[in-house]
Amino acid sequence: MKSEPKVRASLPDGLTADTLREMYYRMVLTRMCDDRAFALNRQGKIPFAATCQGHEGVQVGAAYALKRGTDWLVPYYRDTALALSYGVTPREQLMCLFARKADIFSSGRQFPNHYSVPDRNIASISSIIAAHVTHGVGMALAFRMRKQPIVTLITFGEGSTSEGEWHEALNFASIHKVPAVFLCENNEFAISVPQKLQMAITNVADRAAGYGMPGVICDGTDPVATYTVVRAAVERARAGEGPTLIEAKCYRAMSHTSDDNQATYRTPQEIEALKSRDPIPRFEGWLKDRGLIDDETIAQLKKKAQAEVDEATDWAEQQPPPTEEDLYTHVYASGALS
Amino acid sequence: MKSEPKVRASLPDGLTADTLREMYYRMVLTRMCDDRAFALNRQGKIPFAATCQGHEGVQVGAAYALKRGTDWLVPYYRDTALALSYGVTPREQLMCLFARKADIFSSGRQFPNHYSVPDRNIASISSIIAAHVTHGVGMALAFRMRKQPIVTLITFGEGSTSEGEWHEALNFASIHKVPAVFLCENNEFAISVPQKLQMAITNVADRAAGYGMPGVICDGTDPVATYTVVRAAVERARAGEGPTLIEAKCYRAMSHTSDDNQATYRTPQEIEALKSRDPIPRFEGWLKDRGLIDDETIAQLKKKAQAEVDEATDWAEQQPPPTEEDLYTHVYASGALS
Amino acid sequence: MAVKTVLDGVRDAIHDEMKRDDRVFIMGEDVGPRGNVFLITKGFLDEFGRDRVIDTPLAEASIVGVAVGAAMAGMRPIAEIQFADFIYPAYNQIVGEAAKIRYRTAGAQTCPLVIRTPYGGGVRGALSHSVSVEALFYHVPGLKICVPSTPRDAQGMLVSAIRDEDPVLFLEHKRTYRLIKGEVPDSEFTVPIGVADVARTGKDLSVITYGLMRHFAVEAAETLARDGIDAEVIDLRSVRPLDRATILDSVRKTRRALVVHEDQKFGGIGAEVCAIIAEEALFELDAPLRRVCGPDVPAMGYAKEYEEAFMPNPERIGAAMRELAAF
Amino acid sequence: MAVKTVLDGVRDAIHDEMKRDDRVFIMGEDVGPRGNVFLITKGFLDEFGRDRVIDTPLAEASIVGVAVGAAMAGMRPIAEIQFADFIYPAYNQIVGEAAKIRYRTAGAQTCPLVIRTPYGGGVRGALSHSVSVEALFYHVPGLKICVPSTPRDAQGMLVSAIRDEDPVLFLEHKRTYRLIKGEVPDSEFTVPIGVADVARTGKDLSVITYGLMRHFAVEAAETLARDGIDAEVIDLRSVRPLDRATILDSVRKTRRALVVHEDQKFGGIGAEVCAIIAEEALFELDAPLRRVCGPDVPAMGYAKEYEEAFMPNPERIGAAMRELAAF
Ligand SMILES: Cc1ncc(C[n+]2csc(CCOP(=O)(O)OP(=O)(O)O)c2C)c(N)n1
Ligand SMILES: Cc1ncc(C[n+]2csc(CCOP(=O)(O)OP(=O)(O)O)c2C)c(N)n1
Ligand SMILES: [Mg+2]
Ligand SMILES: [Mg+2]
Repeated sequence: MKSEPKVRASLPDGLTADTLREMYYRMVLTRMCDDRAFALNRQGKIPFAATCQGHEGVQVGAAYALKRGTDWLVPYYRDTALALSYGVTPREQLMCLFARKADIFSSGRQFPNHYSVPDRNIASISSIIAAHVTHGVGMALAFRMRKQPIVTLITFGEGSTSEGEWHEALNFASIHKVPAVFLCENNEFAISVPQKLQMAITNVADRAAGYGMPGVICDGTDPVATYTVVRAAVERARAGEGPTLIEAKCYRAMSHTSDDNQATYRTPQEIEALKSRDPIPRFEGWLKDRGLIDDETIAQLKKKAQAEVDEATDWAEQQPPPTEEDLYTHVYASGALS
Repeated sequence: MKSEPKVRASLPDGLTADTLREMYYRMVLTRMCDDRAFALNRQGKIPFAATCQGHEGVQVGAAYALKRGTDWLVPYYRDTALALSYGVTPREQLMCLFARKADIFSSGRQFPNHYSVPDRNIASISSIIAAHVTHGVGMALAFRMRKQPIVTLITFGEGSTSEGEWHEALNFASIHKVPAVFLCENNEFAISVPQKLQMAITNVADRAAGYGMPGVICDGTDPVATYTVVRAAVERARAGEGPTLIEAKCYRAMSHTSDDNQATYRTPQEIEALKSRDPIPRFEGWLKDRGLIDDETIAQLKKKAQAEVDEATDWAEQQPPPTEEDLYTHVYASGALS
Repeated sequence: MAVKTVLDGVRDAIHDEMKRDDRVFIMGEDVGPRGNVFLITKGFLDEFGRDRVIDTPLAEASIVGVAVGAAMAGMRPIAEIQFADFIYPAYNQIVGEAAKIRYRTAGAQTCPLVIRTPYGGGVRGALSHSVSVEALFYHVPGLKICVPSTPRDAQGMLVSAIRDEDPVLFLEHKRTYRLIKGEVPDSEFTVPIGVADVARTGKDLSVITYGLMRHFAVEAAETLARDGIDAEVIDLRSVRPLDRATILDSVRKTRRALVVHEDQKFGGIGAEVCAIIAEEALFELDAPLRRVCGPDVPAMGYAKEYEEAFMPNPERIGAAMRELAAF
Repeated sequence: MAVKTVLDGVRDAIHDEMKRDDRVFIMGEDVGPRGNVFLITKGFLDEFGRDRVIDTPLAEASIVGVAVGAAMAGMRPIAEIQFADFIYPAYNQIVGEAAKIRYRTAGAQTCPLVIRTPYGGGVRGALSHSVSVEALFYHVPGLKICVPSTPRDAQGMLVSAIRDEDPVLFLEHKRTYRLIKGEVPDSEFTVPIGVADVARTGKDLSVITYGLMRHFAVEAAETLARDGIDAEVIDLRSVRPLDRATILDSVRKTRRALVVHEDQKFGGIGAEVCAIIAEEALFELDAPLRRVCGPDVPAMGYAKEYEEAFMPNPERIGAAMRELAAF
């Protein structure tokens, strides 16, 4: 790596040039994992894939704002970049896509991206939207009770903020000032339902006032902008000042999942226009402007990411699936009962 | 009744002197019904009573802001004054307290004050807090679909605003601009839980911003103040401009219900201090100041109310209870099945 | 008669009732331009407009709760829950409210509401898109619960449900949507709620089932018939009300009963079916009762292996039938 | 041994476990200064402080959901639902989440949580303060459900529940709280979850029951004993896991079984009990199975007359026992 540029002094608080390049690498790696998942789906090798294209900025920014190894993450199903930036490996990601027995998230029981990686402080979630938000609050409450300096980051889409459980979670969190950060990845759609049919407001952050907590908006296609606001909220939470609701404005580049077809509810022009918001070339530009990366490094990183994803795919595909007996394990601590 | 005073011109829009005295009468009548319920409970004649003392102002004010015979009411269990001002008679109220077969609310099936008086546009509610709020929204939606110029008033306590269903109801209502008015009777307690442990905000009205609807605060011990804001919200709703959240600040004079004892969580001083907020003497003063009532009329109205409540009590007590066969009716339209 | 899929039947029922009765409307997630995730309401928005095809926020309690209110106010809402697994947040509105409105008002208010939702496994839906929910609701008086499994029943019963004066939980097995085809009358018709269908007449044993398993049971019965075992297959079609008479008549005739459902065994619909038989026809049995059901584990997993191990199939059903016939 | 009420047993279990293990805490509506609506947690706030005695907002989904999160993070929360009728809004958290966490993570995360709630009728609780909810949950693998009915069982099983590694729904019959008194060991003890109690030994018929009805069944059995009918009464104590062995041993001995529960009949716990007997011991029965249960109407009404007509009582139970013994 060549010598660091002069502009270094102007880097955002807490981010070194190396970290910024690492963040870029995570975005690229995620994109490749994402594309691979869809390719495998089209090949009929996996029945389902969710995408995070358009969300890489917010997710990578948020991940780096946490103290890895200390803080907990209660993510949602669109958080591939968040997970890959928080210790999940491409092999682990691919194992969950193939639903193999040794899949560390759920042993092939859950849809992809529903996690549980407790050794890296990532919680399990179900597919039931917003149900995990109270869990995050309860975890934060537990950490506070035990006087552990842990912050819990809880993520969700803007559609999820309509659920009653979301409301209850934010209300509880604010009353009890739990060390949590609520991060809304606003991509303007809940499957096909546009934001204006989900809520009569423009900014999800405006909901914060109803709970007596700060509501902050950031550009979710910009990892550095997201990093900055999440970091401030994490510090606030860690200082015992209570939770924050952050709304990261981003977008969903592809259909909701491999089961959806956004052409039924979005015009081709609309979909085309999204391309200009792609967080990866944007961040590339930002890094280049500051002399933090060059075309050669970019090409090198992309090659490395591709190799990682290829290797992980081949490896994961070879792993054995669960067997019939696996159906019956882990029902209760004491096994199966009835 | 003597001739009307000169100050008449300054009466609130839509309220005549007669109406104002009628409102006063409803407050007094309610108080007497309320006291009677508790007396009957102490005598062991009825197992349960809920009180609305401290809420008479908001309830009577709100009732008169509606167009009776047109607008619908989706009340909650503390709305004795609202119901008695919206067509429910003391006999009907006492019948429900005694759980008689001919109780028009529920034929003695539900706790007191859970209504259903469809011929006077009052909906049925369960005891499950906040579950009725979405019903009110659905009713308003139905009226709008049918192009009927009906406004639906939905009431609840401040504690109820913590429930997820409350959030979902307000969100839906605002997106679809249904002709509804949400009225929070904030008495600062949910049974024993003070407002600061229910929410991290001072004003429930602040929650309105999260739904993109106006939030208005009024003095809920003042029937005229409440009337004025509810009326404006009703007009707004009727004009198709969407719902409003109103917070009427009032207080709960007595224990939550006959099963509660507020001495376990409120100091005697606190309870004593509430007396100065009693809406009845306050409104009496307001009327007197404007020359709309005098001591003689007051005494007369109180006597009349007492007679009404006495007669209703005696009558209701004599009515027959349900029988064993009544247990099996109205399970399905076609009777009982299984 | 036209040949349709179950999905066609569901769509046509909703469509025709919306045309017939302007009190009928549909609300749910993605029912608008998307036309529902299975494309059931495709084109409805254009035909019926935004007032009657309502894309709701992502909030199930309010999908049902708003529909309950509309029903109380005289409409005939169809509330769609995108997948049965997401019905839990609406449980209060269904069990605590809708099912009790008639009773709690002594008939003064009613709740003519249909709550439709796709359920069941076999489509790689994993842990939260595969559940069978009927047993979580069938204990609730005031509710009706339909579990049709043929295009004709799906269409005819859904029409009945929409016209019913009481709340109906209408469960559509998502694996049957495109898999199961069959003839459906061209002119208006209804299939009553509460009447089982004898899917196959037989004399050696009775298989009592519903949903996707009806088809597997019939398939197994046809295989057994080649070996001279003649099974009767009863498709319950609704689990509340339950058609006790058809169950008991069949069991009294065959003297052997097997209950089959995909849903987990413990506390499932089969429990009540067995209890009714044991109360009413115990001495008319020549063999113990038997159940072939989903296993008592929390859910169907994502991997194909979990799904296959969880769901009863024609082979497993056939094996149990053979054993029972031989008892 | 001290004589206590069921309420004392519940209170002492919570209290002693909170003293023993600082991971245990309680959260719910009015558990703070009010000391719970039945005064179960009276004095706890002073003793354990606001961190461990949490007055929650009026929001059941979050009471359970926050507790689930705390359990996942290593605590041992006790989530209180003020009345069982208010558990519906938390249904998703219990059925969709808590019950599945161990399974969905293949054991990597767990949810050692107790959800306590008073249930049942007989206290003029009317339509929304009288429900029995066990049948709405007992179909759910991953959950355990306790229904103790004596002070000793209430205390001992609640301690077991708090120490359990899995989510336990702990149902306390509110009529038993002050009505039922009994001896309870002074020193620390537990009662295991999943083992029925033979409340009365007998040889002529088996009454299988739980909750308040245990006491009514024993009362009825004592009355019948005077006429030479010797009934065995099994108190299930937990309905998931269900103690199949004790049920089957008893039925094999007496050859006659009556299931009694206050909860509605159709799809109630009795359905599964009957199904198990009919699968396992059909040819050992001398009489059809019978159930005496609450009626299949939506709820218990407020008027005394509804309550009395709804709830089984010793007379009705005794009459059914007599009939069955005479069969
Ligand atoms: C309780 C529940 N209801 C519905 C669904 C189906 N569903 C899955 S994702 C989704 C949209 C979520 O939108 P949003 O929260 O904005 O997140 P995004 O997918 O846009 O990132 C819906 C409706 C679900 N999984 N859970
Ligand atoms: C879902 C549900 N949870 C709990 C209760 C018990 N409960 C009845 S009233 C009440 C307090 C309500 O407070 P608020 O909404 O402020 O109304 P208020 O009684 O003060 O008028 C509670 C907790 C209930 N009835 N329903
Ligand atoms: Mg979104
Ligand atoms: Mg209050």
